[in-house]
Amino acid sequence: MSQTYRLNGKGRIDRSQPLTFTYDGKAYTGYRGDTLASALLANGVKLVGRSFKYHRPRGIMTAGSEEPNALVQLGEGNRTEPNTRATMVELFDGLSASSQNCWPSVKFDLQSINQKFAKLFPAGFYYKTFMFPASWWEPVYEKIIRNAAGLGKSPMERDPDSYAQKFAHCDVLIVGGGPAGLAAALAAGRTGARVILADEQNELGGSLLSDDAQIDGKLALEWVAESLAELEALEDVTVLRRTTVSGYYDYNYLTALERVTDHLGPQDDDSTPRQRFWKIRAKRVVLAQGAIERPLVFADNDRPGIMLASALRTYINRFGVLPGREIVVFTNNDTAYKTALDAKAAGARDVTVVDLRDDPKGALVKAAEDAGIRVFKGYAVVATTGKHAVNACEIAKLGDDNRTIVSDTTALPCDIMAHSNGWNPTVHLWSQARGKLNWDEAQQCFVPGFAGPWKPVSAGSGNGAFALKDCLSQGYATGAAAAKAAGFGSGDVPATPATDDIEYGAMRMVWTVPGKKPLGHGKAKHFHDHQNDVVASDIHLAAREGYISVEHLKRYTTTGMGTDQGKTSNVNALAIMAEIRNAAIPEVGTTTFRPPYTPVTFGAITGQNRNELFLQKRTTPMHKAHLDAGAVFEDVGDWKRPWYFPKGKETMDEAVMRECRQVRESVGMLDASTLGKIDIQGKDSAEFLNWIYTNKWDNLKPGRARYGLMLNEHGMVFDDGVTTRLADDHFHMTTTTGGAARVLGWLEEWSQTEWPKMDVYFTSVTEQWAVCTITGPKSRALLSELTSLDLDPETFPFMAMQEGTVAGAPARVYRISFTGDLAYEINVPARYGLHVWNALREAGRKHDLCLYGTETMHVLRAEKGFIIVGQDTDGTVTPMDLGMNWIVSKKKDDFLGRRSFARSDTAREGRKQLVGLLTQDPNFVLPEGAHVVEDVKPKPPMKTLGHVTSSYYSPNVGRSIALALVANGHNRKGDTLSVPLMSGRVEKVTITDTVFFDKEGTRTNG
Amino acid sequence: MFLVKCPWCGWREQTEFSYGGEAHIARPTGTDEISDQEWGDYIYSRKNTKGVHAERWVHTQGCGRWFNAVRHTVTDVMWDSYKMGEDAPNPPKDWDGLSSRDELEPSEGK
Amino acid sequence: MVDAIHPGVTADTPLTAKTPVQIEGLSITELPFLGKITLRGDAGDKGFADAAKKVLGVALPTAPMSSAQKGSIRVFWKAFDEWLIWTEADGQTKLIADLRAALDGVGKAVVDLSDYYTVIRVSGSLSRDLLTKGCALDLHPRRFTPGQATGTGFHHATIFITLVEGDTFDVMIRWSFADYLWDYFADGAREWSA
Amino acid sequence: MKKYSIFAIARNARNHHQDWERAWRSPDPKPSYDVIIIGGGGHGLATAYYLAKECGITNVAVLEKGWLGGGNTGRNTTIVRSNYLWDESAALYDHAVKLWEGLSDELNYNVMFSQRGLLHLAHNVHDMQEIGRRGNAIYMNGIDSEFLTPEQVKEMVPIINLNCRYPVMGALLQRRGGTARHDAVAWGYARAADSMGVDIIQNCEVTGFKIENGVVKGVETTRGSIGANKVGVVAAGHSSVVAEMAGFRMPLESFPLQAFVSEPMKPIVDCVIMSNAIHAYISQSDKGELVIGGSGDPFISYSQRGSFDQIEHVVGPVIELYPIFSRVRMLRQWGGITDVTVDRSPIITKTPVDNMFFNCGWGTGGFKATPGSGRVFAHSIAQGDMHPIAAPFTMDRFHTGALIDEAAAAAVAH
Ligand SMILES: Cc1cc2nc3c(=O)[nH]c(=O)nc-3n(C[C@H](O)[C@H](O)[C@H](O)COP(=O)(O)OP(=O)(O)OC[C@H]3O[C@@H](n4cnc5c(N)ncnc54)[C@H](O)[C@@H]3O)c2cc1C
Ligand SMILES: NC(=O)c1ccc[n+]([C@@H]2O[C@H](COP(=O)([O-])OP(=O)(O)OC[C@H]3O[C@@H](n4cnc5c(N)ncnc54)[C@H](O)[C@@H]3O)[C@@H](O)[C@H]2O)c1
Ligand SMILES: Cc1cc2nc3c(=O)[nH]c(=O)nc-3n(C[C@H](O)[C@H](O)[C@H](O)COP(=O)(O)O)c2cc1C
Ligand SMILES: [Zn+2]
Repeated sequence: MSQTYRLNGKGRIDRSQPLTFTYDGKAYTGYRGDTLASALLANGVKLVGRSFKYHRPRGIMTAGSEEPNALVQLGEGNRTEPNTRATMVELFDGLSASSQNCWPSVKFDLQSINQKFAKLFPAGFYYKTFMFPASWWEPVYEKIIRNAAGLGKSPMERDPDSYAQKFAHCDVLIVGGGPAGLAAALAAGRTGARVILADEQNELGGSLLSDDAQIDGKLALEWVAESLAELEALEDVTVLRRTTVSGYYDYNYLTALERVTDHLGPQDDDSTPRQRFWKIRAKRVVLAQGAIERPLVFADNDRPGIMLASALRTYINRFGVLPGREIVVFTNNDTAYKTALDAKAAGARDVTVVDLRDDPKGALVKAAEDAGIRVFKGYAVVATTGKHAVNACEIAKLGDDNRTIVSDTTALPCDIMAHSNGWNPTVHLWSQARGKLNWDEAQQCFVPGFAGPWKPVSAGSGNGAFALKDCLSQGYATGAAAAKAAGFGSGDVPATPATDDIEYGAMRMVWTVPGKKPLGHGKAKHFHDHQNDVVASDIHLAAREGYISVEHLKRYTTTGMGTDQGKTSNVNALAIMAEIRNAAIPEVGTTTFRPPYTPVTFGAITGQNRNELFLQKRTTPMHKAHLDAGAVFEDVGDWKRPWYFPKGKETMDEAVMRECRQVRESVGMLDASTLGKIDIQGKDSAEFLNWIYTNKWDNLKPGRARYGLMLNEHGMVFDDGVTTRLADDHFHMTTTTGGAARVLGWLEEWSQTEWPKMDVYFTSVTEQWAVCTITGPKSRALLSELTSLDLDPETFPFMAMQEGTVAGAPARVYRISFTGDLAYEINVPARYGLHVWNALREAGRKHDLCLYGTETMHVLRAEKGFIIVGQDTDGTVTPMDLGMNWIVSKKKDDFLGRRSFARSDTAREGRKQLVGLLTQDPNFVLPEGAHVVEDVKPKPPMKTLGHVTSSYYSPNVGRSIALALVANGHNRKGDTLSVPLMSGRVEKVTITDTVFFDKEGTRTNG
Repeated sequence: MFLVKCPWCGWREQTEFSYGGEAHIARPTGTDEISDQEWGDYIYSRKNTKGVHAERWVHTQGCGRWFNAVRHTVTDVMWDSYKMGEDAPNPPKDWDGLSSRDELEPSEGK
Repeated sequence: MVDAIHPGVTADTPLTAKTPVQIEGLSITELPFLGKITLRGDAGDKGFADAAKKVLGVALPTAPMSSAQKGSIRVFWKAFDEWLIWTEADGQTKLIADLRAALDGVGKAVVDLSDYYTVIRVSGSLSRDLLTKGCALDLHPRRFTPGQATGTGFHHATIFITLVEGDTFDVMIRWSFADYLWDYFADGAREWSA
Repeated sequence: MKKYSIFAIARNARNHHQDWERAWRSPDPKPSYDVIIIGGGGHGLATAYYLAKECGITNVAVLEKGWLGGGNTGRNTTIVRSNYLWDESAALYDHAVKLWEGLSDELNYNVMFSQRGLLHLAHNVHDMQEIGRRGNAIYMNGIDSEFLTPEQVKEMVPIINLNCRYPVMGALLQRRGGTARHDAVAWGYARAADSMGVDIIQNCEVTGFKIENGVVKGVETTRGSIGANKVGVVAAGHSSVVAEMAGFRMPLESFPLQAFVSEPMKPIVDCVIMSNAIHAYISQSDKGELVIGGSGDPFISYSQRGSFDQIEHVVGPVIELYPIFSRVRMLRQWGGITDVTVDRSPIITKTPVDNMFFNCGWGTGGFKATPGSGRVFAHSIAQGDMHPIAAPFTMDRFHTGALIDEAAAAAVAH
């Protein structure tokens, strides 16, 4: 038996495309054009889930994205998705879904026991309990809470699908493709403006898809079809279906999620993105989002089969499903009568309207009565019954005070109940855009008020204009105005076609419909937030306890914090609070609307920026050679640098020890291309460097290089490097790898903002040059085989630069050294980097050349006591702290950071200073980060003097070596201190100076 | 994601720029003469204005030039920007922070 | 750097190993080894402007985001005092020498960036769809016209982009980001390659 | 104050929960107070509580311009830890953690402090050096700290992708770290302070000060002027605005910081995980939503929203570290205004105006300090002199150079 509740010949589903799907393991059929919700209802499935807190049976409440109840786990395995709204899932063949938040099954859910104890779980109960004994909180109580937490289950595998992002620009963005949005798009599109029209449904037309309204004497849907045809023919109009505008950010930046293949089901491969995340910069925005029907808050209003009146109407008209036979419509307004009429016309056995109003006068009321529909006037539904779905409601006459019932109750059997408490314009995006809201007293809803800085306009029922005629006219007007504001068209507004609107009578506002017992007494529950199980009595409790601000109310009761963000509940909640406080509704105010409008897939926000494309891997021109040589790489900033080059089965330690020895014995080669390089030109270059570095630069001769330290204005070291004077007005600066961008920014900032008159220009040339550093006693011999340069130390001394060729490529060769051994940094245009590297490697064979990586570089420089900024310094270290007073010029009046030296703390004796450390056990390598103390205590806390910044085993020194920042370290040379480790070991150390190898510095000349 | 107006390249995504903090803070001259207090204020003390704020930006990904701008720090609307060394184009006293100068004085814009 | 380049010296670009993308509506190729030079100076200084024009054959463009072209030389406005010059592959050595000679005393800086960057050409009817997957600029033909050029962002990369004509864009990218950008493009093209 | 417990709930259930008393009164302001606290966030409320509880000063008002806890207290990612680098910071934050450990009991309000453990991931050699140093520093201060291998990380967080763009090389674990229920902290302090006589006054914005001869005498508010012998300002993102009213500046800048949550799911993340190189931090609340944060916008703003690109900058890393969340959805994003100092350490200080004290600069990380901050601030106000734990954090450090630079130590060149 399938689709028992499907109506013959009605609806916009495609009956030629039957589809099979499973729900909770059971197979059903539906049609292309169905949502999962409409297909379930067609099959008579009403119970689809369990509520969050009480595990009450829940069904389908709406037909749109505002759905709070019908959340299902969609799909399986790597494609499973929790909390999917059945009302927004388009049916596809093979779809599988299951209920969530229930165990073992949705029909028999063990945790529904919670209902029995509901009285013990009023709002905020957890703040008052679970405190005794305190030690039980995490192991016992929190475990229980967490077991109950959450709704659906996270996928546990990698997502097989791909996602895309798209930046778009338009003159006018229109959100919502109902009559208002379509009219706006027509008016704007005809001006030639670039228009994007986005609607979250699969079809345009908005509420007209569920309606039989007429435009110009024809079915409105014909007007929709014509309008669409016109729009799609306009070159600069883009119509986006299945696209939810999720966020409205500053300067009319709106995000939208387009579901590209979701309605088709899983795809064979991931070449087509599953979803596309749009980032739209619009000149003007028209919001035509429509309105969301407001539920009535009455006793046990949450049983499956109880739904919004407009939802029922949508199921009947748009999906051709009449999900019940005996229907009660409960309303405070006229619009629900349309539902009653349509249900009747669709063949419902019995349709009854329960109208809160004593004397409703609208034309539709009369029409209903004429159609033979029973109407109870001045009545309220005061109870509902039914275990897994509603089977009856009880009604009674409502007192004038809106709070009491003044008659006996009458039971009305029903298998579907529809209800309506009026409409709330969808003002979410308006509010996200900093727009203000006004309270419309006549229509009892918030409507867009003052527009914020980005000046959106609102049209249609989203603007509180509920008549079709007004939707159309506002659509045309706002579309034309928006286009004009964006520079298109004259602002002339197309004429509004004729419509068949009916006058509606006034509403009767009963924010809490009384039940048979006073609120909070007895078992009945008046839900306003169905998803988070928040009931009217919770609002009373919150008010009683002082949580009367709407923001406290929200947080104390969790109302509006579910996946639906309170689309159906918020206004009811604050209206109830207003009643309790005896305040006007706008005085209570709304909570803050925040993006996204409906939840957005993380994968879509990420788009292509994942896996290999998550973040660039910067590599040098020699990268291929490193791969071939079996390098292990280190991440330095975004760069991949060779860390070490293991041979055979060597461990890292073994490889590094070998590299360290071999460099000092023969020659080693390092790829130093990642060092930051900045070309500096201009007459004032030297003067500028005088400001930037601590030492003097005007006396450096062309062709010569010098080491410099850069300080921030706090007087702390933040970068270092060697800079070479190429000509009087031309320098080549090098920086640390990680500091390259920062240093360039630093130079530009000072030159452009503080000293704009200085004649000095900076250009990053980092990647222009590939750099092969060769170092070790045989480096001169190696280089001499490949170069035209005269390498005689007399003509090419230490700290000099020469231009020539190396391995046939044009090169700048710098004789500078970070190892303390003879060294050449060979810079060639990047295109020759690989060639020159290979040539040196080839020629190096007979010189016993070894390739080495950053780790060996670090050991070798530590042997010489050379610092690494960021390792031996941390932004709190001055040059003096490093023992580098020699580099701080006393002759210059000023340089950046200098003044800070004189501050009391910076000038203080006993600051942490860089020293060498030698362990008592020469084979023991201290862990970096270990702390140095004077007095060892049996256990912490212990007063520390500082920490180990660098620590290695040095094969060249034949023991372990370390650098450390130690309080008053420079005066402690020779002292013995201790390093207590987390393992419990305490190592004695002697303070030394920072140079461990070749103290005389004779090796630089080879 | 607001827009920033580069005096040369025009309105661009804020992400193309880097923020440089409060504008018009000159580095003190004669730093040896000033007190620790004055020096500290120069490095650390900022107006941090809630409202109309003159600040520095650099068009990092575009032309690379530094400039100044006046922005409302509550709405993030940028009134206008101006080149280094120019006087601030101050918005009217009663500026509500809701519209940029280009919107209010379209002829002057661009 | 006037030494002749040795024969047998091999040269690479960061995209040497990549295969061009050629699908219906989209072509992605590298323009390897274009000469690329940064020129700094004061456009208001007649001596400078004239000297530059003499060497380049075309006046330095002074409108933001504009460019000028003469034969194989393209000159882009980069900032009010900065221009980016492209010339034919390997043409930079001579052009730099000429510029240095002509601008001596009037120019502020001439820097060879031929290897700092490479250029990727993206063309075809889908080129805008591809580029807007990561570039926030408005590339609509009414808003970004042939010859216009600017620096901007593409996710983690900074790019310099110009519309050559119609649907053909040239995108300049730093050597160490070229691989990332290329892979991003190639991945982005997959949705049309089926 | 009637005590909360399961028995109280059961008792009240019988009477349909009609008899609960207000958690705090909403009195009109008195003409004057011994101490006025400006700012009804967690820190301000805690200050009032400890003034009343430990310093014997109960004639106290907390003035809040909006609703209690509506500032950063109501918008933070609730991470609590004390594994800070410098001794001064460790002392302050661990003082707070120790108070957290007994807080629910002390306040008779379950703040759901959950010591589920907090991991700092290290993704490169530099990170390893950083956690190595910090782990040892913390250990030497007598605070719990452990290093984990990647395998141990995987055991704690089975869903993590160790081989991400920057592979996980190790981690620093503080088991005593975790999260707490942010709103409950404000409410619990408010209720307890109120019960000792503190007036908690909402919708009362301070608009100016009465200052005579350099001594503060009272405040101007949207609800009239109120006298005070002493004033403690705890206004977080708005500290500069309040300081300006008093005629001086605070070395602060206010930056937007955002956070967001996913839809609620059955718990699968059982600790807090932070990562600097791949910038995102994440935990899962007792309600089931993933609570996620990252870095802030790089410009000052009082807009309490922030830019979407910052959200993208965090979602990307989350997917990189936890690829299984790709199909999970973002439910809500929001922003706060963080008052940031250059050394990323707070300012707890006397000011150029006598009897006026400031407690600010907590920036992106002060929630965890709430009890400790309130307590040392209360004692400092009561004594008229800084509490020893607070003493290093005065504003003088910006002139002497004695910064407590938590920022420099974490983010540096290589
Ligand atoms: C997104 C985000 C994530 C964070 N994550 C963490 C985290 O994981 N862990 C952590 O430890 N910290 C975190 N923080 C920081 C933490 O939230 C704050 O440091 C802390 O909450 C500050 O508390 P507070 O009481 O000082 O400030 P607030 O809670 O901001 O209170 C200040 C109060 O002062 C009021 N006020 C201001 N001006 C006036 C006036 N003129 N008159 C009257 N009242 C006034 C404000 O309305 C506000 O309520 C985060 C912050 C943000 C924004
Ligand atoms: N009280 C009443 O009588 C009453 C109430 C409501 C609606 N109506 C009728 O409904 C129609 C209203 O027309 P309308 O154009 O104002 O609204 P509409 O409901 O017809 O269309 C709004 C459209 O906006 C879309 N939408 C909403 N938020 C979106 C988002 N964030 N992203 C993308 N799309 C989004 C919806 O899917 C919908 O299609 C009229 O015919 C009116 O008479 C009447
Ligand atoms: C730790 C934490 C968890 C949150 N969880 C949720 C949630 O589950 N659902 C929700 O709607 N909002 C949640 N929020 C966000 C709040 O709704 C709100 O956005 C935040 O408190 C900022 O306030 P505002 O948006 O009203 O300005 C959470 C906030 C925090 C700080
Ligand atoms: Zn620019």
